[in-house]
Amino acid sequence: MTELDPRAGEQTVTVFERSRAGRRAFVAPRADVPEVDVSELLPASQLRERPAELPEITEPELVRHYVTLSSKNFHLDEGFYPLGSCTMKHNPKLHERVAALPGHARLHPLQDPEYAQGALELMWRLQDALGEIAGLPHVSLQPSAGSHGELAGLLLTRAYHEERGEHKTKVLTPDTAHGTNPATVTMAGYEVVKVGTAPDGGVDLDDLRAKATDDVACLMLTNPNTLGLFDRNIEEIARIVHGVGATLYYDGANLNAVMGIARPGDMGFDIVHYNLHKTFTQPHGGGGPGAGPIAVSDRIEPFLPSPQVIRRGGDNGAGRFDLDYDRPKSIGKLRGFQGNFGVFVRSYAYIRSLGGDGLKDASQVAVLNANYLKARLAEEGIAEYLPIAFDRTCMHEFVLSGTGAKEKLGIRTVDIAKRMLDHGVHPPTVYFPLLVDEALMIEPTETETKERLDQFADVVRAILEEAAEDPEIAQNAPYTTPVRRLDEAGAAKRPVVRWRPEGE
Amino acid sequence: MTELDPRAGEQTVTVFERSRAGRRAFVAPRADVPEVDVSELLPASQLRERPAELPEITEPELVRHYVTLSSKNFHLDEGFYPLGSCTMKHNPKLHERVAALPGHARLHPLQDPEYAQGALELMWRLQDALGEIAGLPHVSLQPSAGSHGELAGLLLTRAYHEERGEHKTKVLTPDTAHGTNPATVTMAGYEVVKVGTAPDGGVDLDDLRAKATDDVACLMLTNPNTLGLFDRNIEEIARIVHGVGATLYYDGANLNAVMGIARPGDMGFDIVHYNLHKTFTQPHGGGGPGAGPIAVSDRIEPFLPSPQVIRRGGDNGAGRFDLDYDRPKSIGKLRGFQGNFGVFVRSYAYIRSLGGDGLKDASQVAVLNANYLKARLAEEGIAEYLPIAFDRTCMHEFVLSGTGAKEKLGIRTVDIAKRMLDHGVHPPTVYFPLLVDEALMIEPTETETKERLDQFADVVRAILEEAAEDPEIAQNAPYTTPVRRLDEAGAAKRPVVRWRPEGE
Amino acid sequence: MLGAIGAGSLDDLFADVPESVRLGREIDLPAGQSEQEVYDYLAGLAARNRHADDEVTFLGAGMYDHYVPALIDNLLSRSEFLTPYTPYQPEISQGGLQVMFEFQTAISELTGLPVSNASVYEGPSAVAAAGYLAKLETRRTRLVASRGLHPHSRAALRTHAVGYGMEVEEVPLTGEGATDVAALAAAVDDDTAAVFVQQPNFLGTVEELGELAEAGSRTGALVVCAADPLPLGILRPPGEQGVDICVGEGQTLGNRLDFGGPSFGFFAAGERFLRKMPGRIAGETRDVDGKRGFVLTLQTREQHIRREKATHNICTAQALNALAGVVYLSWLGRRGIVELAELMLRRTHYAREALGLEAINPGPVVREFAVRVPDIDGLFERARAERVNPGYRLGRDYPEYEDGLLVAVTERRTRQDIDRLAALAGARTGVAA
Amino acid sequence: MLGAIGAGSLDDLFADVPESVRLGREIDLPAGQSEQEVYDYLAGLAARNRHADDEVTFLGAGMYDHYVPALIDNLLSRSEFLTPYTPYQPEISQGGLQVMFEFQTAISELTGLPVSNASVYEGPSAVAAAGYLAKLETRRTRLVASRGLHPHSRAALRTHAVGYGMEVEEVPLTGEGATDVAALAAAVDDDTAAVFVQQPNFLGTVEELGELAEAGSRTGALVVCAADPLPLGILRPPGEQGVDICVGEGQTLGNRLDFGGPSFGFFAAGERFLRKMPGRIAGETRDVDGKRGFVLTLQTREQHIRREKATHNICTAQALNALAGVVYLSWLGRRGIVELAELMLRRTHYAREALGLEAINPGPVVREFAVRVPDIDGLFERARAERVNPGYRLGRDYPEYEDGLLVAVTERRTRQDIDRLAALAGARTGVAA
Ligand SMILES: Cc1ncc(COP(=O)(O)O)c(C=O)c1O
Ligand SMILES: Cc1ncc(COP(=O)(O)O)c(C=O)c1O
Repeated sequence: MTELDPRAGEQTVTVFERSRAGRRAFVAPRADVPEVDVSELLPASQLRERPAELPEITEPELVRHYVTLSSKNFHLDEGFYPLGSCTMKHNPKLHERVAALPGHARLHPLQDPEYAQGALELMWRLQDALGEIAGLPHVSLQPSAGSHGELAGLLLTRAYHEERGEHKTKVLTPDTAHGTNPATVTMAGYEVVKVGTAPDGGVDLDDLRAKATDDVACLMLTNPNTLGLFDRNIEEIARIVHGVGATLYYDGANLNAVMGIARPGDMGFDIVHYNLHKTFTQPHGGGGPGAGPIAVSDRIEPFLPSPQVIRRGGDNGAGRFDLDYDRPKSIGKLRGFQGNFGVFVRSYAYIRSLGGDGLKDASQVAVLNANYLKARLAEEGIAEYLPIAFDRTCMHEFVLSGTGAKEKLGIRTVDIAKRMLDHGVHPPTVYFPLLVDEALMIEPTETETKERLDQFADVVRAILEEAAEDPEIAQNAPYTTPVRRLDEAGAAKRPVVRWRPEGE
Repeated sequence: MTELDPRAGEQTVTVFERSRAGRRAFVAPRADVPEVDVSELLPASQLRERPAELPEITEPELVRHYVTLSSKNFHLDEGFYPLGSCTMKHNPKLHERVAALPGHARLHPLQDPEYAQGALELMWRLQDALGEIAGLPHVSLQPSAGSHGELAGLLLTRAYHEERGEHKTKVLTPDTAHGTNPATVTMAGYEVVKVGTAPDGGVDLDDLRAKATDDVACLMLTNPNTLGLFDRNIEEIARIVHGVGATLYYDGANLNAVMGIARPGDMGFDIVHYNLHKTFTQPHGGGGPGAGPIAVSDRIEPFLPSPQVIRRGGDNGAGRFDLDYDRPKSIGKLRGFQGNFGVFVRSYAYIRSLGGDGLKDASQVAVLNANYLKARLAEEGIAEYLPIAFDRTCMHEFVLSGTGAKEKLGIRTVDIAKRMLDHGVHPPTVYFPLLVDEALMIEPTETETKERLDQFADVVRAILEEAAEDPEIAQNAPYTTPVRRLDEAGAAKRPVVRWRPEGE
Repeated sequence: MLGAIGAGSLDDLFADVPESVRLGREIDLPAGQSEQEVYDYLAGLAARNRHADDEVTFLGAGMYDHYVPALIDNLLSRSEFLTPYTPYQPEISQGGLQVMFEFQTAISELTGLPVSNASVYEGPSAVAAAGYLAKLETRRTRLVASRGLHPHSRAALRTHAVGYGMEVEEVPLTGEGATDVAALAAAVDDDTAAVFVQQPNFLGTVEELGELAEAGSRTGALVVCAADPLPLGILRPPGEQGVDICVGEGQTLGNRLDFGGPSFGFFAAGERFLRKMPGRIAGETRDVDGKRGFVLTLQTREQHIRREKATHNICTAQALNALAGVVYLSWLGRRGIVELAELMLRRTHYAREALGLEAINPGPVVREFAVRVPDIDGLFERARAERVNPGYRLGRDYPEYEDGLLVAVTERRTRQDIDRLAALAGARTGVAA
Repeated sequence: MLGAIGAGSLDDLFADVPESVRLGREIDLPAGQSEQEVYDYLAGLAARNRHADDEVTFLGAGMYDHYVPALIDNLLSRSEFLTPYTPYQPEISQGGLQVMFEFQTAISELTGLPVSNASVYEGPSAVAAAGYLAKLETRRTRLVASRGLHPHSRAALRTHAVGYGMEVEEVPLTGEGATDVAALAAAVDDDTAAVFVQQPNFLGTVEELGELAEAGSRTGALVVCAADPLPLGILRPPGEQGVDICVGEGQTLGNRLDFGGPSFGFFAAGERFLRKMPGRIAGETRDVDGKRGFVLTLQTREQHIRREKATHNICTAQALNALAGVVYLSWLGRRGIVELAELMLRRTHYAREALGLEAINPGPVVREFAVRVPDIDGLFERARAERVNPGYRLGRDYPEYEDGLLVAVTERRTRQDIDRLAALAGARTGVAA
């Protein structure tokens, strides 16, 4: 067909290349103040000499440019997106509507609290709900995403220990941990110490005991962990960690498995972050925005970031909501203003829509869907090539290993992933966790139907069968996408990270 | 590539086929009144026996279904759409924003005028602006689209003549007229009499004189006409028509050519309809909605539909806007309420954005673009196959004939159109006007850039060159579309106009 | 570009326009404005309207304050649905065409009639279109309409009927606010092309549709029923009760109020009318590769093919609004529409009782009911001051109900809202649960 | 489905969760609600906020009331942009990746620095990220920040610096509200990793950036400039004046106020920092067929590859907000950004004169300026009663400006608005045109 497609060879162009001198979309409002010459108002030293080379383009062409670009994206509203660890659940369209209400979207962050009571009440109620869900009483909504929450958690840990006159230098992370965990440890000024994984996929308790020394400030853990497994020894882990005076930090990226079932606070965690953009539905947005609120126990509370949203006075709606800056022990501000409020609106809409039992349902179905898909992928014709890494009942996600396919079929996990693109499903997270060879990390979420799960299993089977006949098909996939395999090595070797006009 | 595309054979399914018992998107609000049994409230005779078989589907799957469907549409925000007579101009996104303001979108049509002053003022100002643009003082916004405006026009003509005791039975339409014109004539209870076209593409004056008899109620005309030509004899035409006591009706579908240049009222027209969805930017919507306001001269005014939007009292903003139902000679209501208000908001936003000179600019550029594209298509290698039907300076559109291509290359206009689909441009209107053999009616509009026009010319050339080598390529086109040529004859012979469950 | 054309100036391009008809001045309108300024200006106008979130409204009478789910806004804003025109090229219009097909299916399910078109302008002009079909079909000259038919529908029918040369006669309502069956039977004769009724009728009365159809079709007239599609979720479909054509206003299906439009009308009928229907119809077919697809079908009915012999002159219709309709119906779903209609039904009856006023239509009602309000001016004054809109005053359209108030109830009006109106209307208390 | 799994019940699936940590009760939250009810509830909360259309606001101090063109809403609502995650699979993410590349180009143009990443969280944490880069680059221990840097940026810098073990020292402003060059020069020493200034600074003062950079880099410290990207349309780019890293808050570029977020931060720097930048970076490349395409590049900087050796821990960032940013900049275009910035510039100076109050920063200002208001409480009382918001009170952050008011002016504040504020502030008249 390619030979009959006159557009097959078409090259993409950037918006800058669409620029034509003299065109415009923007029209300036009427100049209603004296048109004083700019040079009278600005010092010559600070005057720009030539305009920034932004595109000159009409509105219709601008719209077309971005509409056309957009159509080159695969997206959740198009199909199945089982990207492990990312909880690609459906974001109800209601959330976009309520976030866009002028009372939310057009509210200035420094508006006097007297005139922002609705916003502060929403934040207060969200804090309350999140605290109840995690089983930890004090919540700060400020961190901008999960990794920001992690950083907050370690800064809190540091402040906590410092107040007690304890100087600790190490933070433990399991070898299954997400990359943000060790990266955060370094940014927070600690040294990373890796803890091993036991044959059942949980924390290796012996290794933990060995490494849990007095200079350990914290253990960062997600439970269920990145293998999708609930660590049965969580109470023992908490005992060990607390035994050396360290904090136990909960990476909440996997909270979607356990809402209404078990709470981090009840497991012994001191500090939790939530990825609102995972568990509590955000639109994903191509990689954000999100928010990473944290919840903490009483002993950590004094150190929470400033300001905190509080309710003063009467209990039953009679109270007045306010921002409390009077937090002498606070670690301070992590960012500007009060956090990603627009994200809070959506997540709170979600919590109100589902209610307590709805959240539990969500977790149950997330786990059901994962186990169903795991079962489908454990069928003959698949499991030989893609064995499950740790064969237990999983929680909301599970990890397969592509070793069988590599050895028996000559195709790697990357090839399977690329061939999935032709089938119109998004590949799982690949090559993570590092512990599993040729890993495929699959998280279907609760908003998917059985048909979608079955279709995915069929796709996996078809790819493997096809590879048994001709591995090159997968090795050279994809074929039907706007571009095919890209030269990533070249891109990194000779980085071109901005467009430049010809000749520049 | 098809053999490597695992989705090549995929069949589309309707939303009904996606239904699975027990699923749902909608959740009912809390029942807060007594749950009386329905059978106590409704007579058994009027109780539905089995539910309507609407789909059972979750929100995410519902969104995916329609998002996926949508991506099978070509659309104006994707590319060039020179559909003659349809004025596919860009609809600024601002228009959607202002139409969606709750004060507009959530306003009940029967709201007491006292509480709808903003809406009535907007309508009043739109009437005023439209009247000024067409040069006719009295405007009714009520008709729902152009053809509804035409019907209104003929009903007004009838009322006007009846009041004068004149009984007329015929309406003249040129042979170039759009299909709605003759269809309207019949619906309005008149007989159609066709008037011929002169060699220069205008009305054949001799034929008109011969047919303009005393029993003629009206001549319906668009100027420029559907050939894209301005009728130089318009004044003489008006004289002839008025000479027999008939009204002269202006089909405003082509008003985009002459705003600020010449006004139908000044040309002698008595009644005009506007296609707001052509000249005054609407989002097109897949075939609507639109609106077809009419403007009339003083003598027709008494008969305008009811109610009319009026301003009572003071001139300078001091006035109060109202709906006037007290119109004893009115032809009555054409539809419910006051018309397509949401359409009015958009068109009024457009008029305010452009202003008087901006509207004139728009017409000038529309005409410039058409003539430029005409010139590009008159180049060697194209003109031999697609000669221009009437070779004069055109207005906002022009018509080519595909006879050359048919004779010399063996491909018909339909083949050229279908091959255009592979090139990512929308074909022109084809096989209209009827007068021109194998017609291609091309209207680029003023919101297109020179690059788009050039690209279109290149596409036409490429198709013709390709056909010179192998006409079958065009004859079997398209190749790259979600479906290829469809069996339209079969569809009409054995009509399947709704989905039915298997076995029904 | 002028160079390529061979023109010296823009003016040259307009040489065909005789000097004597040229405007010769600028259009007399305010100067153009920036996006921001136009937005501010129109937002200022909009702020002077009291919209359905600014008050507790019981206003209905043909358009209703239903909750429109957010996904509709999202889907309708997609350029792919928002910016194409009529799907003349089916290969690149399968989205729009399949939507039409699905829409037709949903309307067919609700009305109980086998064929539906893909939309007409709106409700009352759909009624008028049915009149035109009746004329084409029967070649008779009279139309008979119940006074239970929306006043706007009767008005539009009259206006259009003048064109196609027919008279419209009205049949009164009974003392219970239902169409008088005997009077209907008496009104039809051999010249009657069609009878028109509405379900529920304008007062909210659930009509005995089967009896009306029987009486109305006595002499071979077509039976046309205008219906609100939402209550059809629980009401026996017109198609099961002898109705030939069911038309209606689609605003209640996921469309905005928009001060009256755009919304959509629907038009469903018996199989035998298929080739006489107005407007676009999508049909299923196959492409050259055997792939399922959809096309505009039976176009030989339409103006662009049949011109003066077309079955209607409609061209641009309401595709985008009809899309909202079918998405809304899919959102509600098979069970949801029943739940929603039942909620409306119960609240309607609750409200009628709560108000404690003399009912004009004391029998079964759904979504709306009419009462006599002794001091109706006083009620409006009190209520409006409190930002409550009691409903529609019947006086203008029905002199016989001078003090009549038509009260509409949707899923947006809670019991609390209803009790508030009842209190304003002077009811002693609400109704016991 | 349970059958296929071989589980008897949903509970079986949670067998790994020890009884002792099970919740054993329902989550204590209100019951779930329908879409309509949640909408009504949240709309009710929203109505209790006084938003930027409810008053004439001169509030800025880091986020500004700019007009966001309608096309941004439309594009951002497209599922194709709204619902994918980070473009890990470039073949099906070219839309998002190219947007990043275009964003980087636009930021690079504005800042005059050759490399930009594809966004960080927001302004103040971008400042903190620059501090971390300075630490990685210089291995020094001190950071020096002008008091002209946004108080939130200074606070975030301090908070983060505790983590990476650095101290932050502040440099005062002159009596004219500009960074004290001499004090800056004096503050840097061989331990100084970076100096931080802001353009325009928090008070709206246009800083002498070149002089600051020269003084600040005296001992080899990196020069970090936080900038508002909109005035950069007319201001000399930081990259041309010795600045190493330019970061900032992107809300002013087509993003909503959103009570403070989400917006985006940007991060641009000299070529030599490319492999130390935080966050995602898109790079241009070719596919196997030679087709132009884009990928996430230099990922060896990032946490998912480099883990504890990563240059930052950021993962989820602000792709959607950055999209709004680049669409906004393209909408403004090459000339539009100049026109807009000049309009702001003129209105800012007009407003300062119109107010007729003692200026804290009497020199060149853009978009914002600070004045002393003798009876500032009184002004706020009078103004708020009339739905005018005079601006930001400096007292909390700057005890030295206890009676200080920071007044922000955008293209949305007309001369009429400004004159109104002036009248409230007791100015005799407006300024002559
Ligand atoms: C297990 C885990 N932890 C932490 C993170 C970091 O969260 P964020 O992307 O919100 O910074 C992620 C995100 O992918 C994750 O999957
Ligand atoms: C010349 C002409 N007249 C009339 C019409 C009918 O207008 P509408 O589609 O608005 O009913 C059209 C629409 O295509 C047209 O092109």
